[in-house]
Amino acid sequence: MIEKALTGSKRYWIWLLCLIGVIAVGKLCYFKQLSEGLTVTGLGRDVPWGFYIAQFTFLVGVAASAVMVVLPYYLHNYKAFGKMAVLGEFLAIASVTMCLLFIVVDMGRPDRIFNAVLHPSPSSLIFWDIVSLNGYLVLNVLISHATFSAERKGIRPPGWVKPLVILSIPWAVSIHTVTAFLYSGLAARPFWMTAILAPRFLASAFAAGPALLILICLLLKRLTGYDVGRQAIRTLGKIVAYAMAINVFFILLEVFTASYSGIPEHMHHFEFLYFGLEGNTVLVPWMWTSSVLSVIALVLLLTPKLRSRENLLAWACGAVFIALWIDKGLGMVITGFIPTPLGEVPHYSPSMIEVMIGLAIYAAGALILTVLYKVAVTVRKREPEAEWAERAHRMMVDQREKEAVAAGD
Amino acid sequence: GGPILAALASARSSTKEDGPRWAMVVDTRKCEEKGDCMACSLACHQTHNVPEIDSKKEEIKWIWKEPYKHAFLGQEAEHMRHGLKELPITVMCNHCENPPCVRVCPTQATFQREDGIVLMDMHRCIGCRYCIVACPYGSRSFNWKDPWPRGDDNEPVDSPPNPDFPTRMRGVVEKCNFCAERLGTDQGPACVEACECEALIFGDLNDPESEVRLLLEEELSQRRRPELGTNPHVFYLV
Amino acid sequence: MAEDPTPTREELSRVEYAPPAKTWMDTGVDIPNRRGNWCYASDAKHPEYLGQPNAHDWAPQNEDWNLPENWQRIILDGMKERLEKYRSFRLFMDICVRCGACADKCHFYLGTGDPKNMPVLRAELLRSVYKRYFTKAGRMFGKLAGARDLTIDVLKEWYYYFYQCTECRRCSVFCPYGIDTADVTMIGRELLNLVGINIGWIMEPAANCYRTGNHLGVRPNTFKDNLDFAAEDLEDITGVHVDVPIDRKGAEVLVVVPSADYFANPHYFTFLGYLALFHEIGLDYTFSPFATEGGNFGLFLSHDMMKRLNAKIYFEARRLGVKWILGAECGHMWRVLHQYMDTMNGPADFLETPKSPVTGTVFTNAKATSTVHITEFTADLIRHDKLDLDKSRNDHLKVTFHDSCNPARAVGLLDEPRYIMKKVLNNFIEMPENTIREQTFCCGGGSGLGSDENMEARMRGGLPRANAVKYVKDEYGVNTLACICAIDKAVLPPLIDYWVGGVEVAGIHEFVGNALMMKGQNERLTDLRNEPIPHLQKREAEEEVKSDA
Amino acid sequence: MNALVSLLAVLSIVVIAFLGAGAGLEVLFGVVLPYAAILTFLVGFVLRIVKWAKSPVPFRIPTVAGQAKSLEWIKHQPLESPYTRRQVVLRMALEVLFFRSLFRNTKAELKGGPRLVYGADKALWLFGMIFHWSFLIIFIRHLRFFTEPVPALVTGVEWVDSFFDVGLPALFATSVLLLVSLSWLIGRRFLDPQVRYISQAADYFPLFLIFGIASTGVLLRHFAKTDVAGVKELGMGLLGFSPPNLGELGLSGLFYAHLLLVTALIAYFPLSKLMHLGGVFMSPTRNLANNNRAVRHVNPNPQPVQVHEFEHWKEEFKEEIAEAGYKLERD
Ligand code: SRM
Ligand code: SRM
Ligand code: HEC
Ligand code: HEC
Ligand code: HEC
Ligand code: HEM
Ligand code: HEM
Ligand code: SF4
Ligand code: SF4
Ligand code: SF4
Ligand code: SF4
Ligand code: SF4
Ligand code: SF4
Ligand code: SF4
Ligand code: SF4
Repeated sequence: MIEKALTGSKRYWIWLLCLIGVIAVGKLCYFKQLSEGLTVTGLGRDVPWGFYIAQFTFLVGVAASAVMVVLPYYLHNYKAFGKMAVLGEFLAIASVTMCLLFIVVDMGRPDRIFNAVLHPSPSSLIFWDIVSLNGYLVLNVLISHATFSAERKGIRPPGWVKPLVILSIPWAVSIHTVTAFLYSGLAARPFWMTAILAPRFLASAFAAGPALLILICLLLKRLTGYDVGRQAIRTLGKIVAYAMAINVFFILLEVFTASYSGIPEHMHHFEFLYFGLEGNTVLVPWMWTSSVLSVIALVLLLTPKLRSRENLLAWACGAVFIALWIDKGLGMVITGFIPTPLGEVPHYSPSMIEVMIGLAIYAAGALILTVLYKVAVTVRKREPEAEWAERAHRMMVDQREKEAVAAGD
Repeated sequence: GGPILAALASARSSTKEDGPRWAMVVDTRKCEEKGDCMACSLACHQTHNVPEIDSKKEEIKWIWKEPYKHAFLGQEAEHMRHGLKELPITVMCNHCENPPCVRVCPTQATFQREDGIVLMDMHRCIGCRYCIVACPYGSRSFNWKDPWPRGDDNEPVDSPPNPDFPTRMRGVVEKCNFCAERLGTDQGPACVEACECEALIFGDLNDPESEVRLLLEEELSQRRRPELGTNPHVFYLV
Repeated sequence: MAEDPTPTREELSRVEYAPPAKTWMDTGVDIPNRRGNWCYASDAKHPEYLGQPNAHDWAPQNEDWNLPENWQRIILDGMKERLEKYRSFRLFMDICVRCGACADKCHFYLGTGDPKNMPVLRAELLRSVYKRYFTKAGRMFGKLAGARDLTIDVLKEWYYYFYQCTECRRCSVFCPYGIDTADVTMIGRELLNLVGINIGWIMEPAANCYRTGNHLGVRPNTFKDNLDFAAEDLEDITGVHVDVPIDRKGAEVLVVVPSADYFANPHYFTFLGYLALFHEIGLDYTFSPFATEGGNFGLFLSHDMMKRLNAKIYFEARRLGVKWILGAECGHMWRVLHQYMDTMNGPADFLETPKSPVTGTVFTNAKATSTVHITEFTADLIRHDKLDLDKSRNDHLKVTFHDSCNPARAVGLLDEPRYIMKKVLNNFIEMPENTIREQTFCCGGGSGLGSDENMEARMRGGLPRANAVKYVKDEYGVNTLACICAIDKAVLPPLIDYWVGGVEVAGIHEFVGNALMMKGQNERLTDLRNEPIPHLQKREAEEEVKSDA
Repeated sequence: MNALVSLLAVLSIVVIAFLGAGAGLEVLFGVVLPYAAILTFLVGFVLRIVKWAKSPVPFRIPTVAGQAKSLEWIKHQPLESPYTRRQVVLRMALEVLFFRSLFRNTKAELKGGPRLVYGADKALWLFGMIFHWSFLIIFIRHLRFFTEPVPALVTGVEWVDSFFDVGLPALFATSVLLLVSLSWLIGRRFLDPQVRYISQAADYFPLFLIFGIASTGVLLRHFAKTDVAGVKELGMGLLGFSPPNLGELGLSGLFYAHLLLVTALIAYFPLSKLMHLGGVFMSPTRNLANNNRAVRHVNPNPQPVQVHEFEHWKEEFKEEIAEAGYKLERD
């Protein structure tokens, strides 16, 4: 099966080589970080978590979003997602892998990574995050592996798949909930200490992930001719629309609570985000970009006429993805530290090395995704090779069904 | 439901009723008299081989001075005594009764002893920095780089001042340990020993005769961010 | 077959893969009760004619095989000689780790579930004897080391299982060391032959071939009659008269075909295709009256016999003064032409590097043997647009392609036939990917096992192939199975009838002949089988109606 | 039965080593047998290779697994059907380093119908690879007992292998991987009915033996810790042909068990299927190019055979030939 990824067009190989190039550069940077310590990043005692953890948080959302195709397809037998389900699962695999890589590169002592397993401490949410992320990875690998190989052989997937699929649905919710709890349980950081954080994470996940999936599907269609079907894209577009609307609503709720209550500790963070605090305005242009993109996306998405036009949908999905990436991948985590519990306003911007390592991890994710999609597309496209074969195939299937009906009568 | 909630919140509080419960009292008035005194900080850092790092971003400190408005964030009033807002207050790890740093540590590298001291096992720490994120007092420092860089011969370039105390490696967190290594001996904490004006008082709260107990009974004390439920065991006499 | 009808499809399709409780060394083979799974012994006269050692009359089902007195000595000496002569044999005896990767790769195992049809155990039948007599461990530890004495029961097992291997080499593709059980089978059959154990279906064609030049025993005059007859048939169908040159000295190309091509169906239609093609491009070629057989049943008997039967090809090429040789569609013929001929009977320094007279393409890949495969030749013609082809004339065919194992795994000829098919017909579909190209499954009757008395074994061994055909038939309505092997063309039709039904077997050049627009042809409403091409007939009828109106 | 015999053989080696070490036979186990084993290994290995090499390769019979080189515009698959020596070397390299043929492995299943389906089955490949690479790395790591200074390669491998800081002394990842992959390989021999059926004592024995070596090794490193300095003294001594006084080193029985198992493996190697190490390089279906029609392969001792002479044939069928009207002459 994996050997399908070992042959491909020139374009495919150039793309892989580019990704490997980025990964190689990132790896060099990571070796530097390993030998010199996290001093090579822009982090410091006041902003101890930054770019890496923010990317991790964002990607957890992308991973969880697979459930938005898996659930309708497996549980409600929504046939239109037939060609998309495995793509969603593969996206989840790639995203979770990136999440785990981001955690690893953020660690001061990656060599002791097994301490988290050897000395588990259930009171720590990192422990639960490790459990849920790895569990989700295993679930998705098992499910996609079993269903896909059964499909390839033309037989029914084994019976244990269905329970796993059902398990994977709450599990997807749990990875995001646990990640939200990672933040929202901290008395020291009022910006995060809000009960709505988990639902907010879920809403943004169910917008960003499917938006990415739509973009990838459109890209696949253009590059390889593999078409998941209009219906699937449309349904997913609707999901993005509603999720995005809910997400924006939740943000407004937060802004309201913080500003109307007037508690300075709560307010300062939003001030920093949208207007800057004590001259620190690094995030201001970003956040406004995000807001504007959100509004544009919402307009495009909530108008059925616009949404149903594939190129506009693509633009809207792009806008959603970027808006949410800024929101989660930049704003969410850093703002929690600014101002600090001591009221100081530190500066943080990721260093070049940090960005390069981050890029390399994204490239690794893209590499995994490319390879998995290559396998999926090659296997699915093997037959029929020609138009006549498709026609003939349909004829034979129809005939078989007719015979079955006749036999049944 | 109450007990369950309480249990959730204090999942890791493991102090015992009967043994000692160590605490520190900081008499800010005495300290203020001494002006720019840094003796406690210097002594502690020498004793514990805490390196001096120039960058504010990466500095490591176990005990230091923080302006009142930061140390007691939100408690500064507009018309306070002149200068009080900027008054340097000696701060360190509070050895909280209910320490969030312990609760969040995924490896139990940070733990609480029965005598209330929050300690670290440097060998176990994986450098995730969740404890730093969770501590509301900024008491924790991370070794962003090698604190005592080694030369080609694998010997530290600058020799650490105290050969009897280990150094750290890069990638782990550290903080004030209430001088746990000295408690067994006759010595008290190094900072207490160094403070000439006795602005720092250390002792066992469970001992009704102890100085700290008596002081707290006599004087009005204040703690940092008590509303967060961490129950700090460093008390400030203002 | 007469006494023992082949079991029903239902019976055969219940294959039990769980091995028996007893170890394989303790389970002999009950030959009399396994009728339908083995081939009859050869009449002594054939091996005698060929001068084979210890030729005698015997019958597999008899208790006593009339073996020579010292048969064990003969076999062990033969084994020793071959261990010293073939590195492959010695190595394959020594290095198998019994990883089992080859086990479910053999079509006979998949079709029978008989564990001794796993390639590893097939080889172990011989290896156990090798260990007993040629290794220290085997001598010391005996059975524990997997060694056993050479007894008559062991010999019977050899006979049974070495004639249930079609030497297709599928196992070798998957073995981490490339252990080629086909090679072990070849040695096993050679050893059996040393004590006069051989089967009629191989011995008789080999004797025929030695004597007349071809397996079927077609004599020179009949050969000419058949070829002339073919030319007439072709003229009836196409309206074009073609010459069939035989024994034309100084021709540029010697064409070698398997004898079935001019004698049996459906090979014959492919043969018509060649004749049409050669005529159309004006190829300067000749058949040989002596080298009337490209196939080589010697391959299934012994290396020496292969060499003896093969010698006439280079001999005739030299005698006729041709520049190069064109080999037709045949599987085991190509294994010999490609892997053995030059080594055995070369060097072919009297021939030239083949060069297509039409396109000028030089076949550098055949510069030493000067032997070109006809699909290479035709693919090159089509590539250079030298043929006037009407693809739609094959529209009534929905075609899938069976890679014949020898051209696939001995020659590596995979894309040439596919290229031709894509150019001469519209409806081509592949079978599932684990059953084609280098992983192709044998027809079940190769290597001299295409006999009738072992029909059950053939049907069982052909199950994987038939299954794949059934799949494309059920899914895409495939009605034609193409192949480039004479044995396949003979063996596949009963196999497909048994398991699938409704699928014809054809050669590539039959399609070429169908699609080829010949100069001066009639309207050609039939294909080379002289069967009406439905859509052309319909169109013709419509046009008639129109002109009537 | 086969498995039991093999297991007992391995266990008895362990027991003998313990008893012997206790009974003052250290010199036998620490010096005499290792030297003897190495001698057996070297001689046996060379003899086996020579024996193989002495049998010629009469024909060029590569197993072709892909499109051969033919017309220019047909895409050649050089790794499946190598045409030049370079391509053969590449194909062999992939075989030897990455078990490429096993990577292809499939599993067939018969469904009702009947319908045969084939699925990828890469588990054997995966565990085979893990086993072999782990073994190689452990072998390299062990050179630290025999070299001074320890080559950078060895320390580098150690550093990577023990990157994950688990336990003290740090656990080597390959020790675990070796045991895991061995367990899988052994489990397969018991649980897969087909493989169980074909397995012989000679298949179980090396697996148990290496499992014994690996587990005693892990015990030595992590549980019944041994005096590595003593071991190194022994190792260097053996290498320099000046074995130390073993009585003084006081190495444990467990160490002698480890050593005796290794000794057994080394001695057993050239007599057994483990010689696939050498054989894989010599396999004529893999190490030859598929260029038969372009380059003549010469059989070093061709067999003369009797053929049907043309003249004889012409004589035999002269009537038929006349009837057909052939002239038939030789140049
Ligand atoms: C890395 C290592 C030394 C080396 O070069 O190999 C090491 C490194 C340090 N040890 Fe250790 N110890 C190392 C093996 C040991 C051992 C050996 C052993 O475990 O057999 C011991 C004695 C056994 C033990 O666990 O008590 C050891 C007992 C200590 C102690 C004393 C603890 C005690 O309870 O007495 C300290 C002091 C402390 O933890 O505060 C210490 C502290 C340290 C410090 C903080 C001191 C320093 O100068 O480097 C080191 C930094 C830890 C960190 O990662 O930041 N190290 N240390 C060893 C790492 C092993 C590991 O990762 O698990
Ligand atoms: C495992 C290791 C730490 C590690 O994290 O890797 C280690 C582990 C211990 N060392 Fe060590 N030493 C280790 C390398 C060293 C080294 C070499 C180095 O760091 O480069 C030295 C310096 C040698 C020298 O003389 O310079 C070293 C000098 C010591 C000493 C001091 C001996 C001395 O004379 O200075 C002790 C104390 C003792 O044995 O009394 C010691 C004691 C120990 C103890 C017993 C620690 C303790 O106090 O509990 C540990 C024994 C573990 C065991 O039973 O195997 N270990 N120890 C190191 C072994 C590496 C290996 O197996 O490959
Ligand atoms: C950790 C390694 C690993 C990963 C990740 C992995 N596979 Fe596999 N895959 C294997 C192994 C090992 C086998 C052979 C398993 C067996 O047959 O027992 C295999 C076999 C397969 C098979 C054939 C299975 C069968 O039983 O026929 C398919 C199809 C397949 N993989 C697809 C996938 C897909 C799709 C993914 C991604 C989601 C994937 N693999 C991820 C290791 C992996
Ligand atoms: C001394 C040890 C040893 C060496 C060195 C060794 N092997 Fe093996 N190998 C084994 C054993 C033991 C098995 C049997 C595993 C089993 O029975 O399943 C094996 C089996 C295999 C298999 C079958 C797959 C499997 O794991 O069962 C392959 C392929 C293989 N070896 C290739 C190689 C190659 C290639 C080399 C080196 C060039 C090599 N081996 C060197 C011990 C070794
Ligand atoms: C000279 C003696 C010697 C030889 C030869 C030897 N070993 Fe060891 N081996 C040891 C000793 C001593 C240890 C314990 C090492 C330690 O504590 O680091 C060990 C440990 C091990 C371990 C566990 C720790 C590790 O390094 O992974 C494995 C696995 C192992 N050996 C496998 C093997 C194999 C496989 C061979 C076969 C070639 C072999 N050994 C040959 C002496 C030897
Ligand atoms: C010969 C090949 C390779 C070797 C020997 C190798 C070795 C290593 C080692 C030892 C590390 C641990 C970091 C350290 O200790 O400094 C590492 C980390 C890493 N490698 Fe590689 N690597 C190889 C190939 C690759 C490839 C092809 C990729 C791309 C997919 C890759 C991606 C990474 C990444 C992302 C990390 C960081 C993740 C982490 O912290 O664990 N490596 N590599
Ligand atoms: C015959 C004498 C010696 C023996 C038997 C011996 C044995 C060993 C052994 C077994 C180890 C590996 C420890 C382990 O991995 O568990 C080791 C490591 C080491 N030895 Fe020796 N040694 C000898 C001489 C020396 C000498 C003379 C030196 C110094 C000059 C030395 C320096 C070292 C060092 C630095 C290491 C650690 C490096 C490493 O682990 O690779 N050794 N020695
Ligand atoms: S002050 Fe901070 S570090 Fe100290 S115990 Fe409290 S929470 Fe932990
Ligand atoms: S940085 Fe170390 S001490 Fe802090 S939470 Fe992580 S593992 Fe625990
Ligand atoms: S003082 Fe030296 S030997 Fe001791 S723990 Fe620190 S680094 Fe290791
Ligand atoms: S109690 Fe000890 S560790 Fe804490 S600040 Fe004082 S001297 Fe430093
Ligand atoms: S030593 Fe005493 S007086 Fe000086 S700063 Fe510290 S607490 Fe204040
Ligand atoms: S695949 Fe090769 S090594 Fe494995 S059992 Fe079969 S013949 Fe032996
Ligand atoms: S050569 Fe073919 S028939 Fe013979 S054992 Fe191998 S796979 Fe089976
Ligand atoms: S007859 Fe055809 S399919 Fe059968 S073995 Fe020969 S080449 Fe293969």
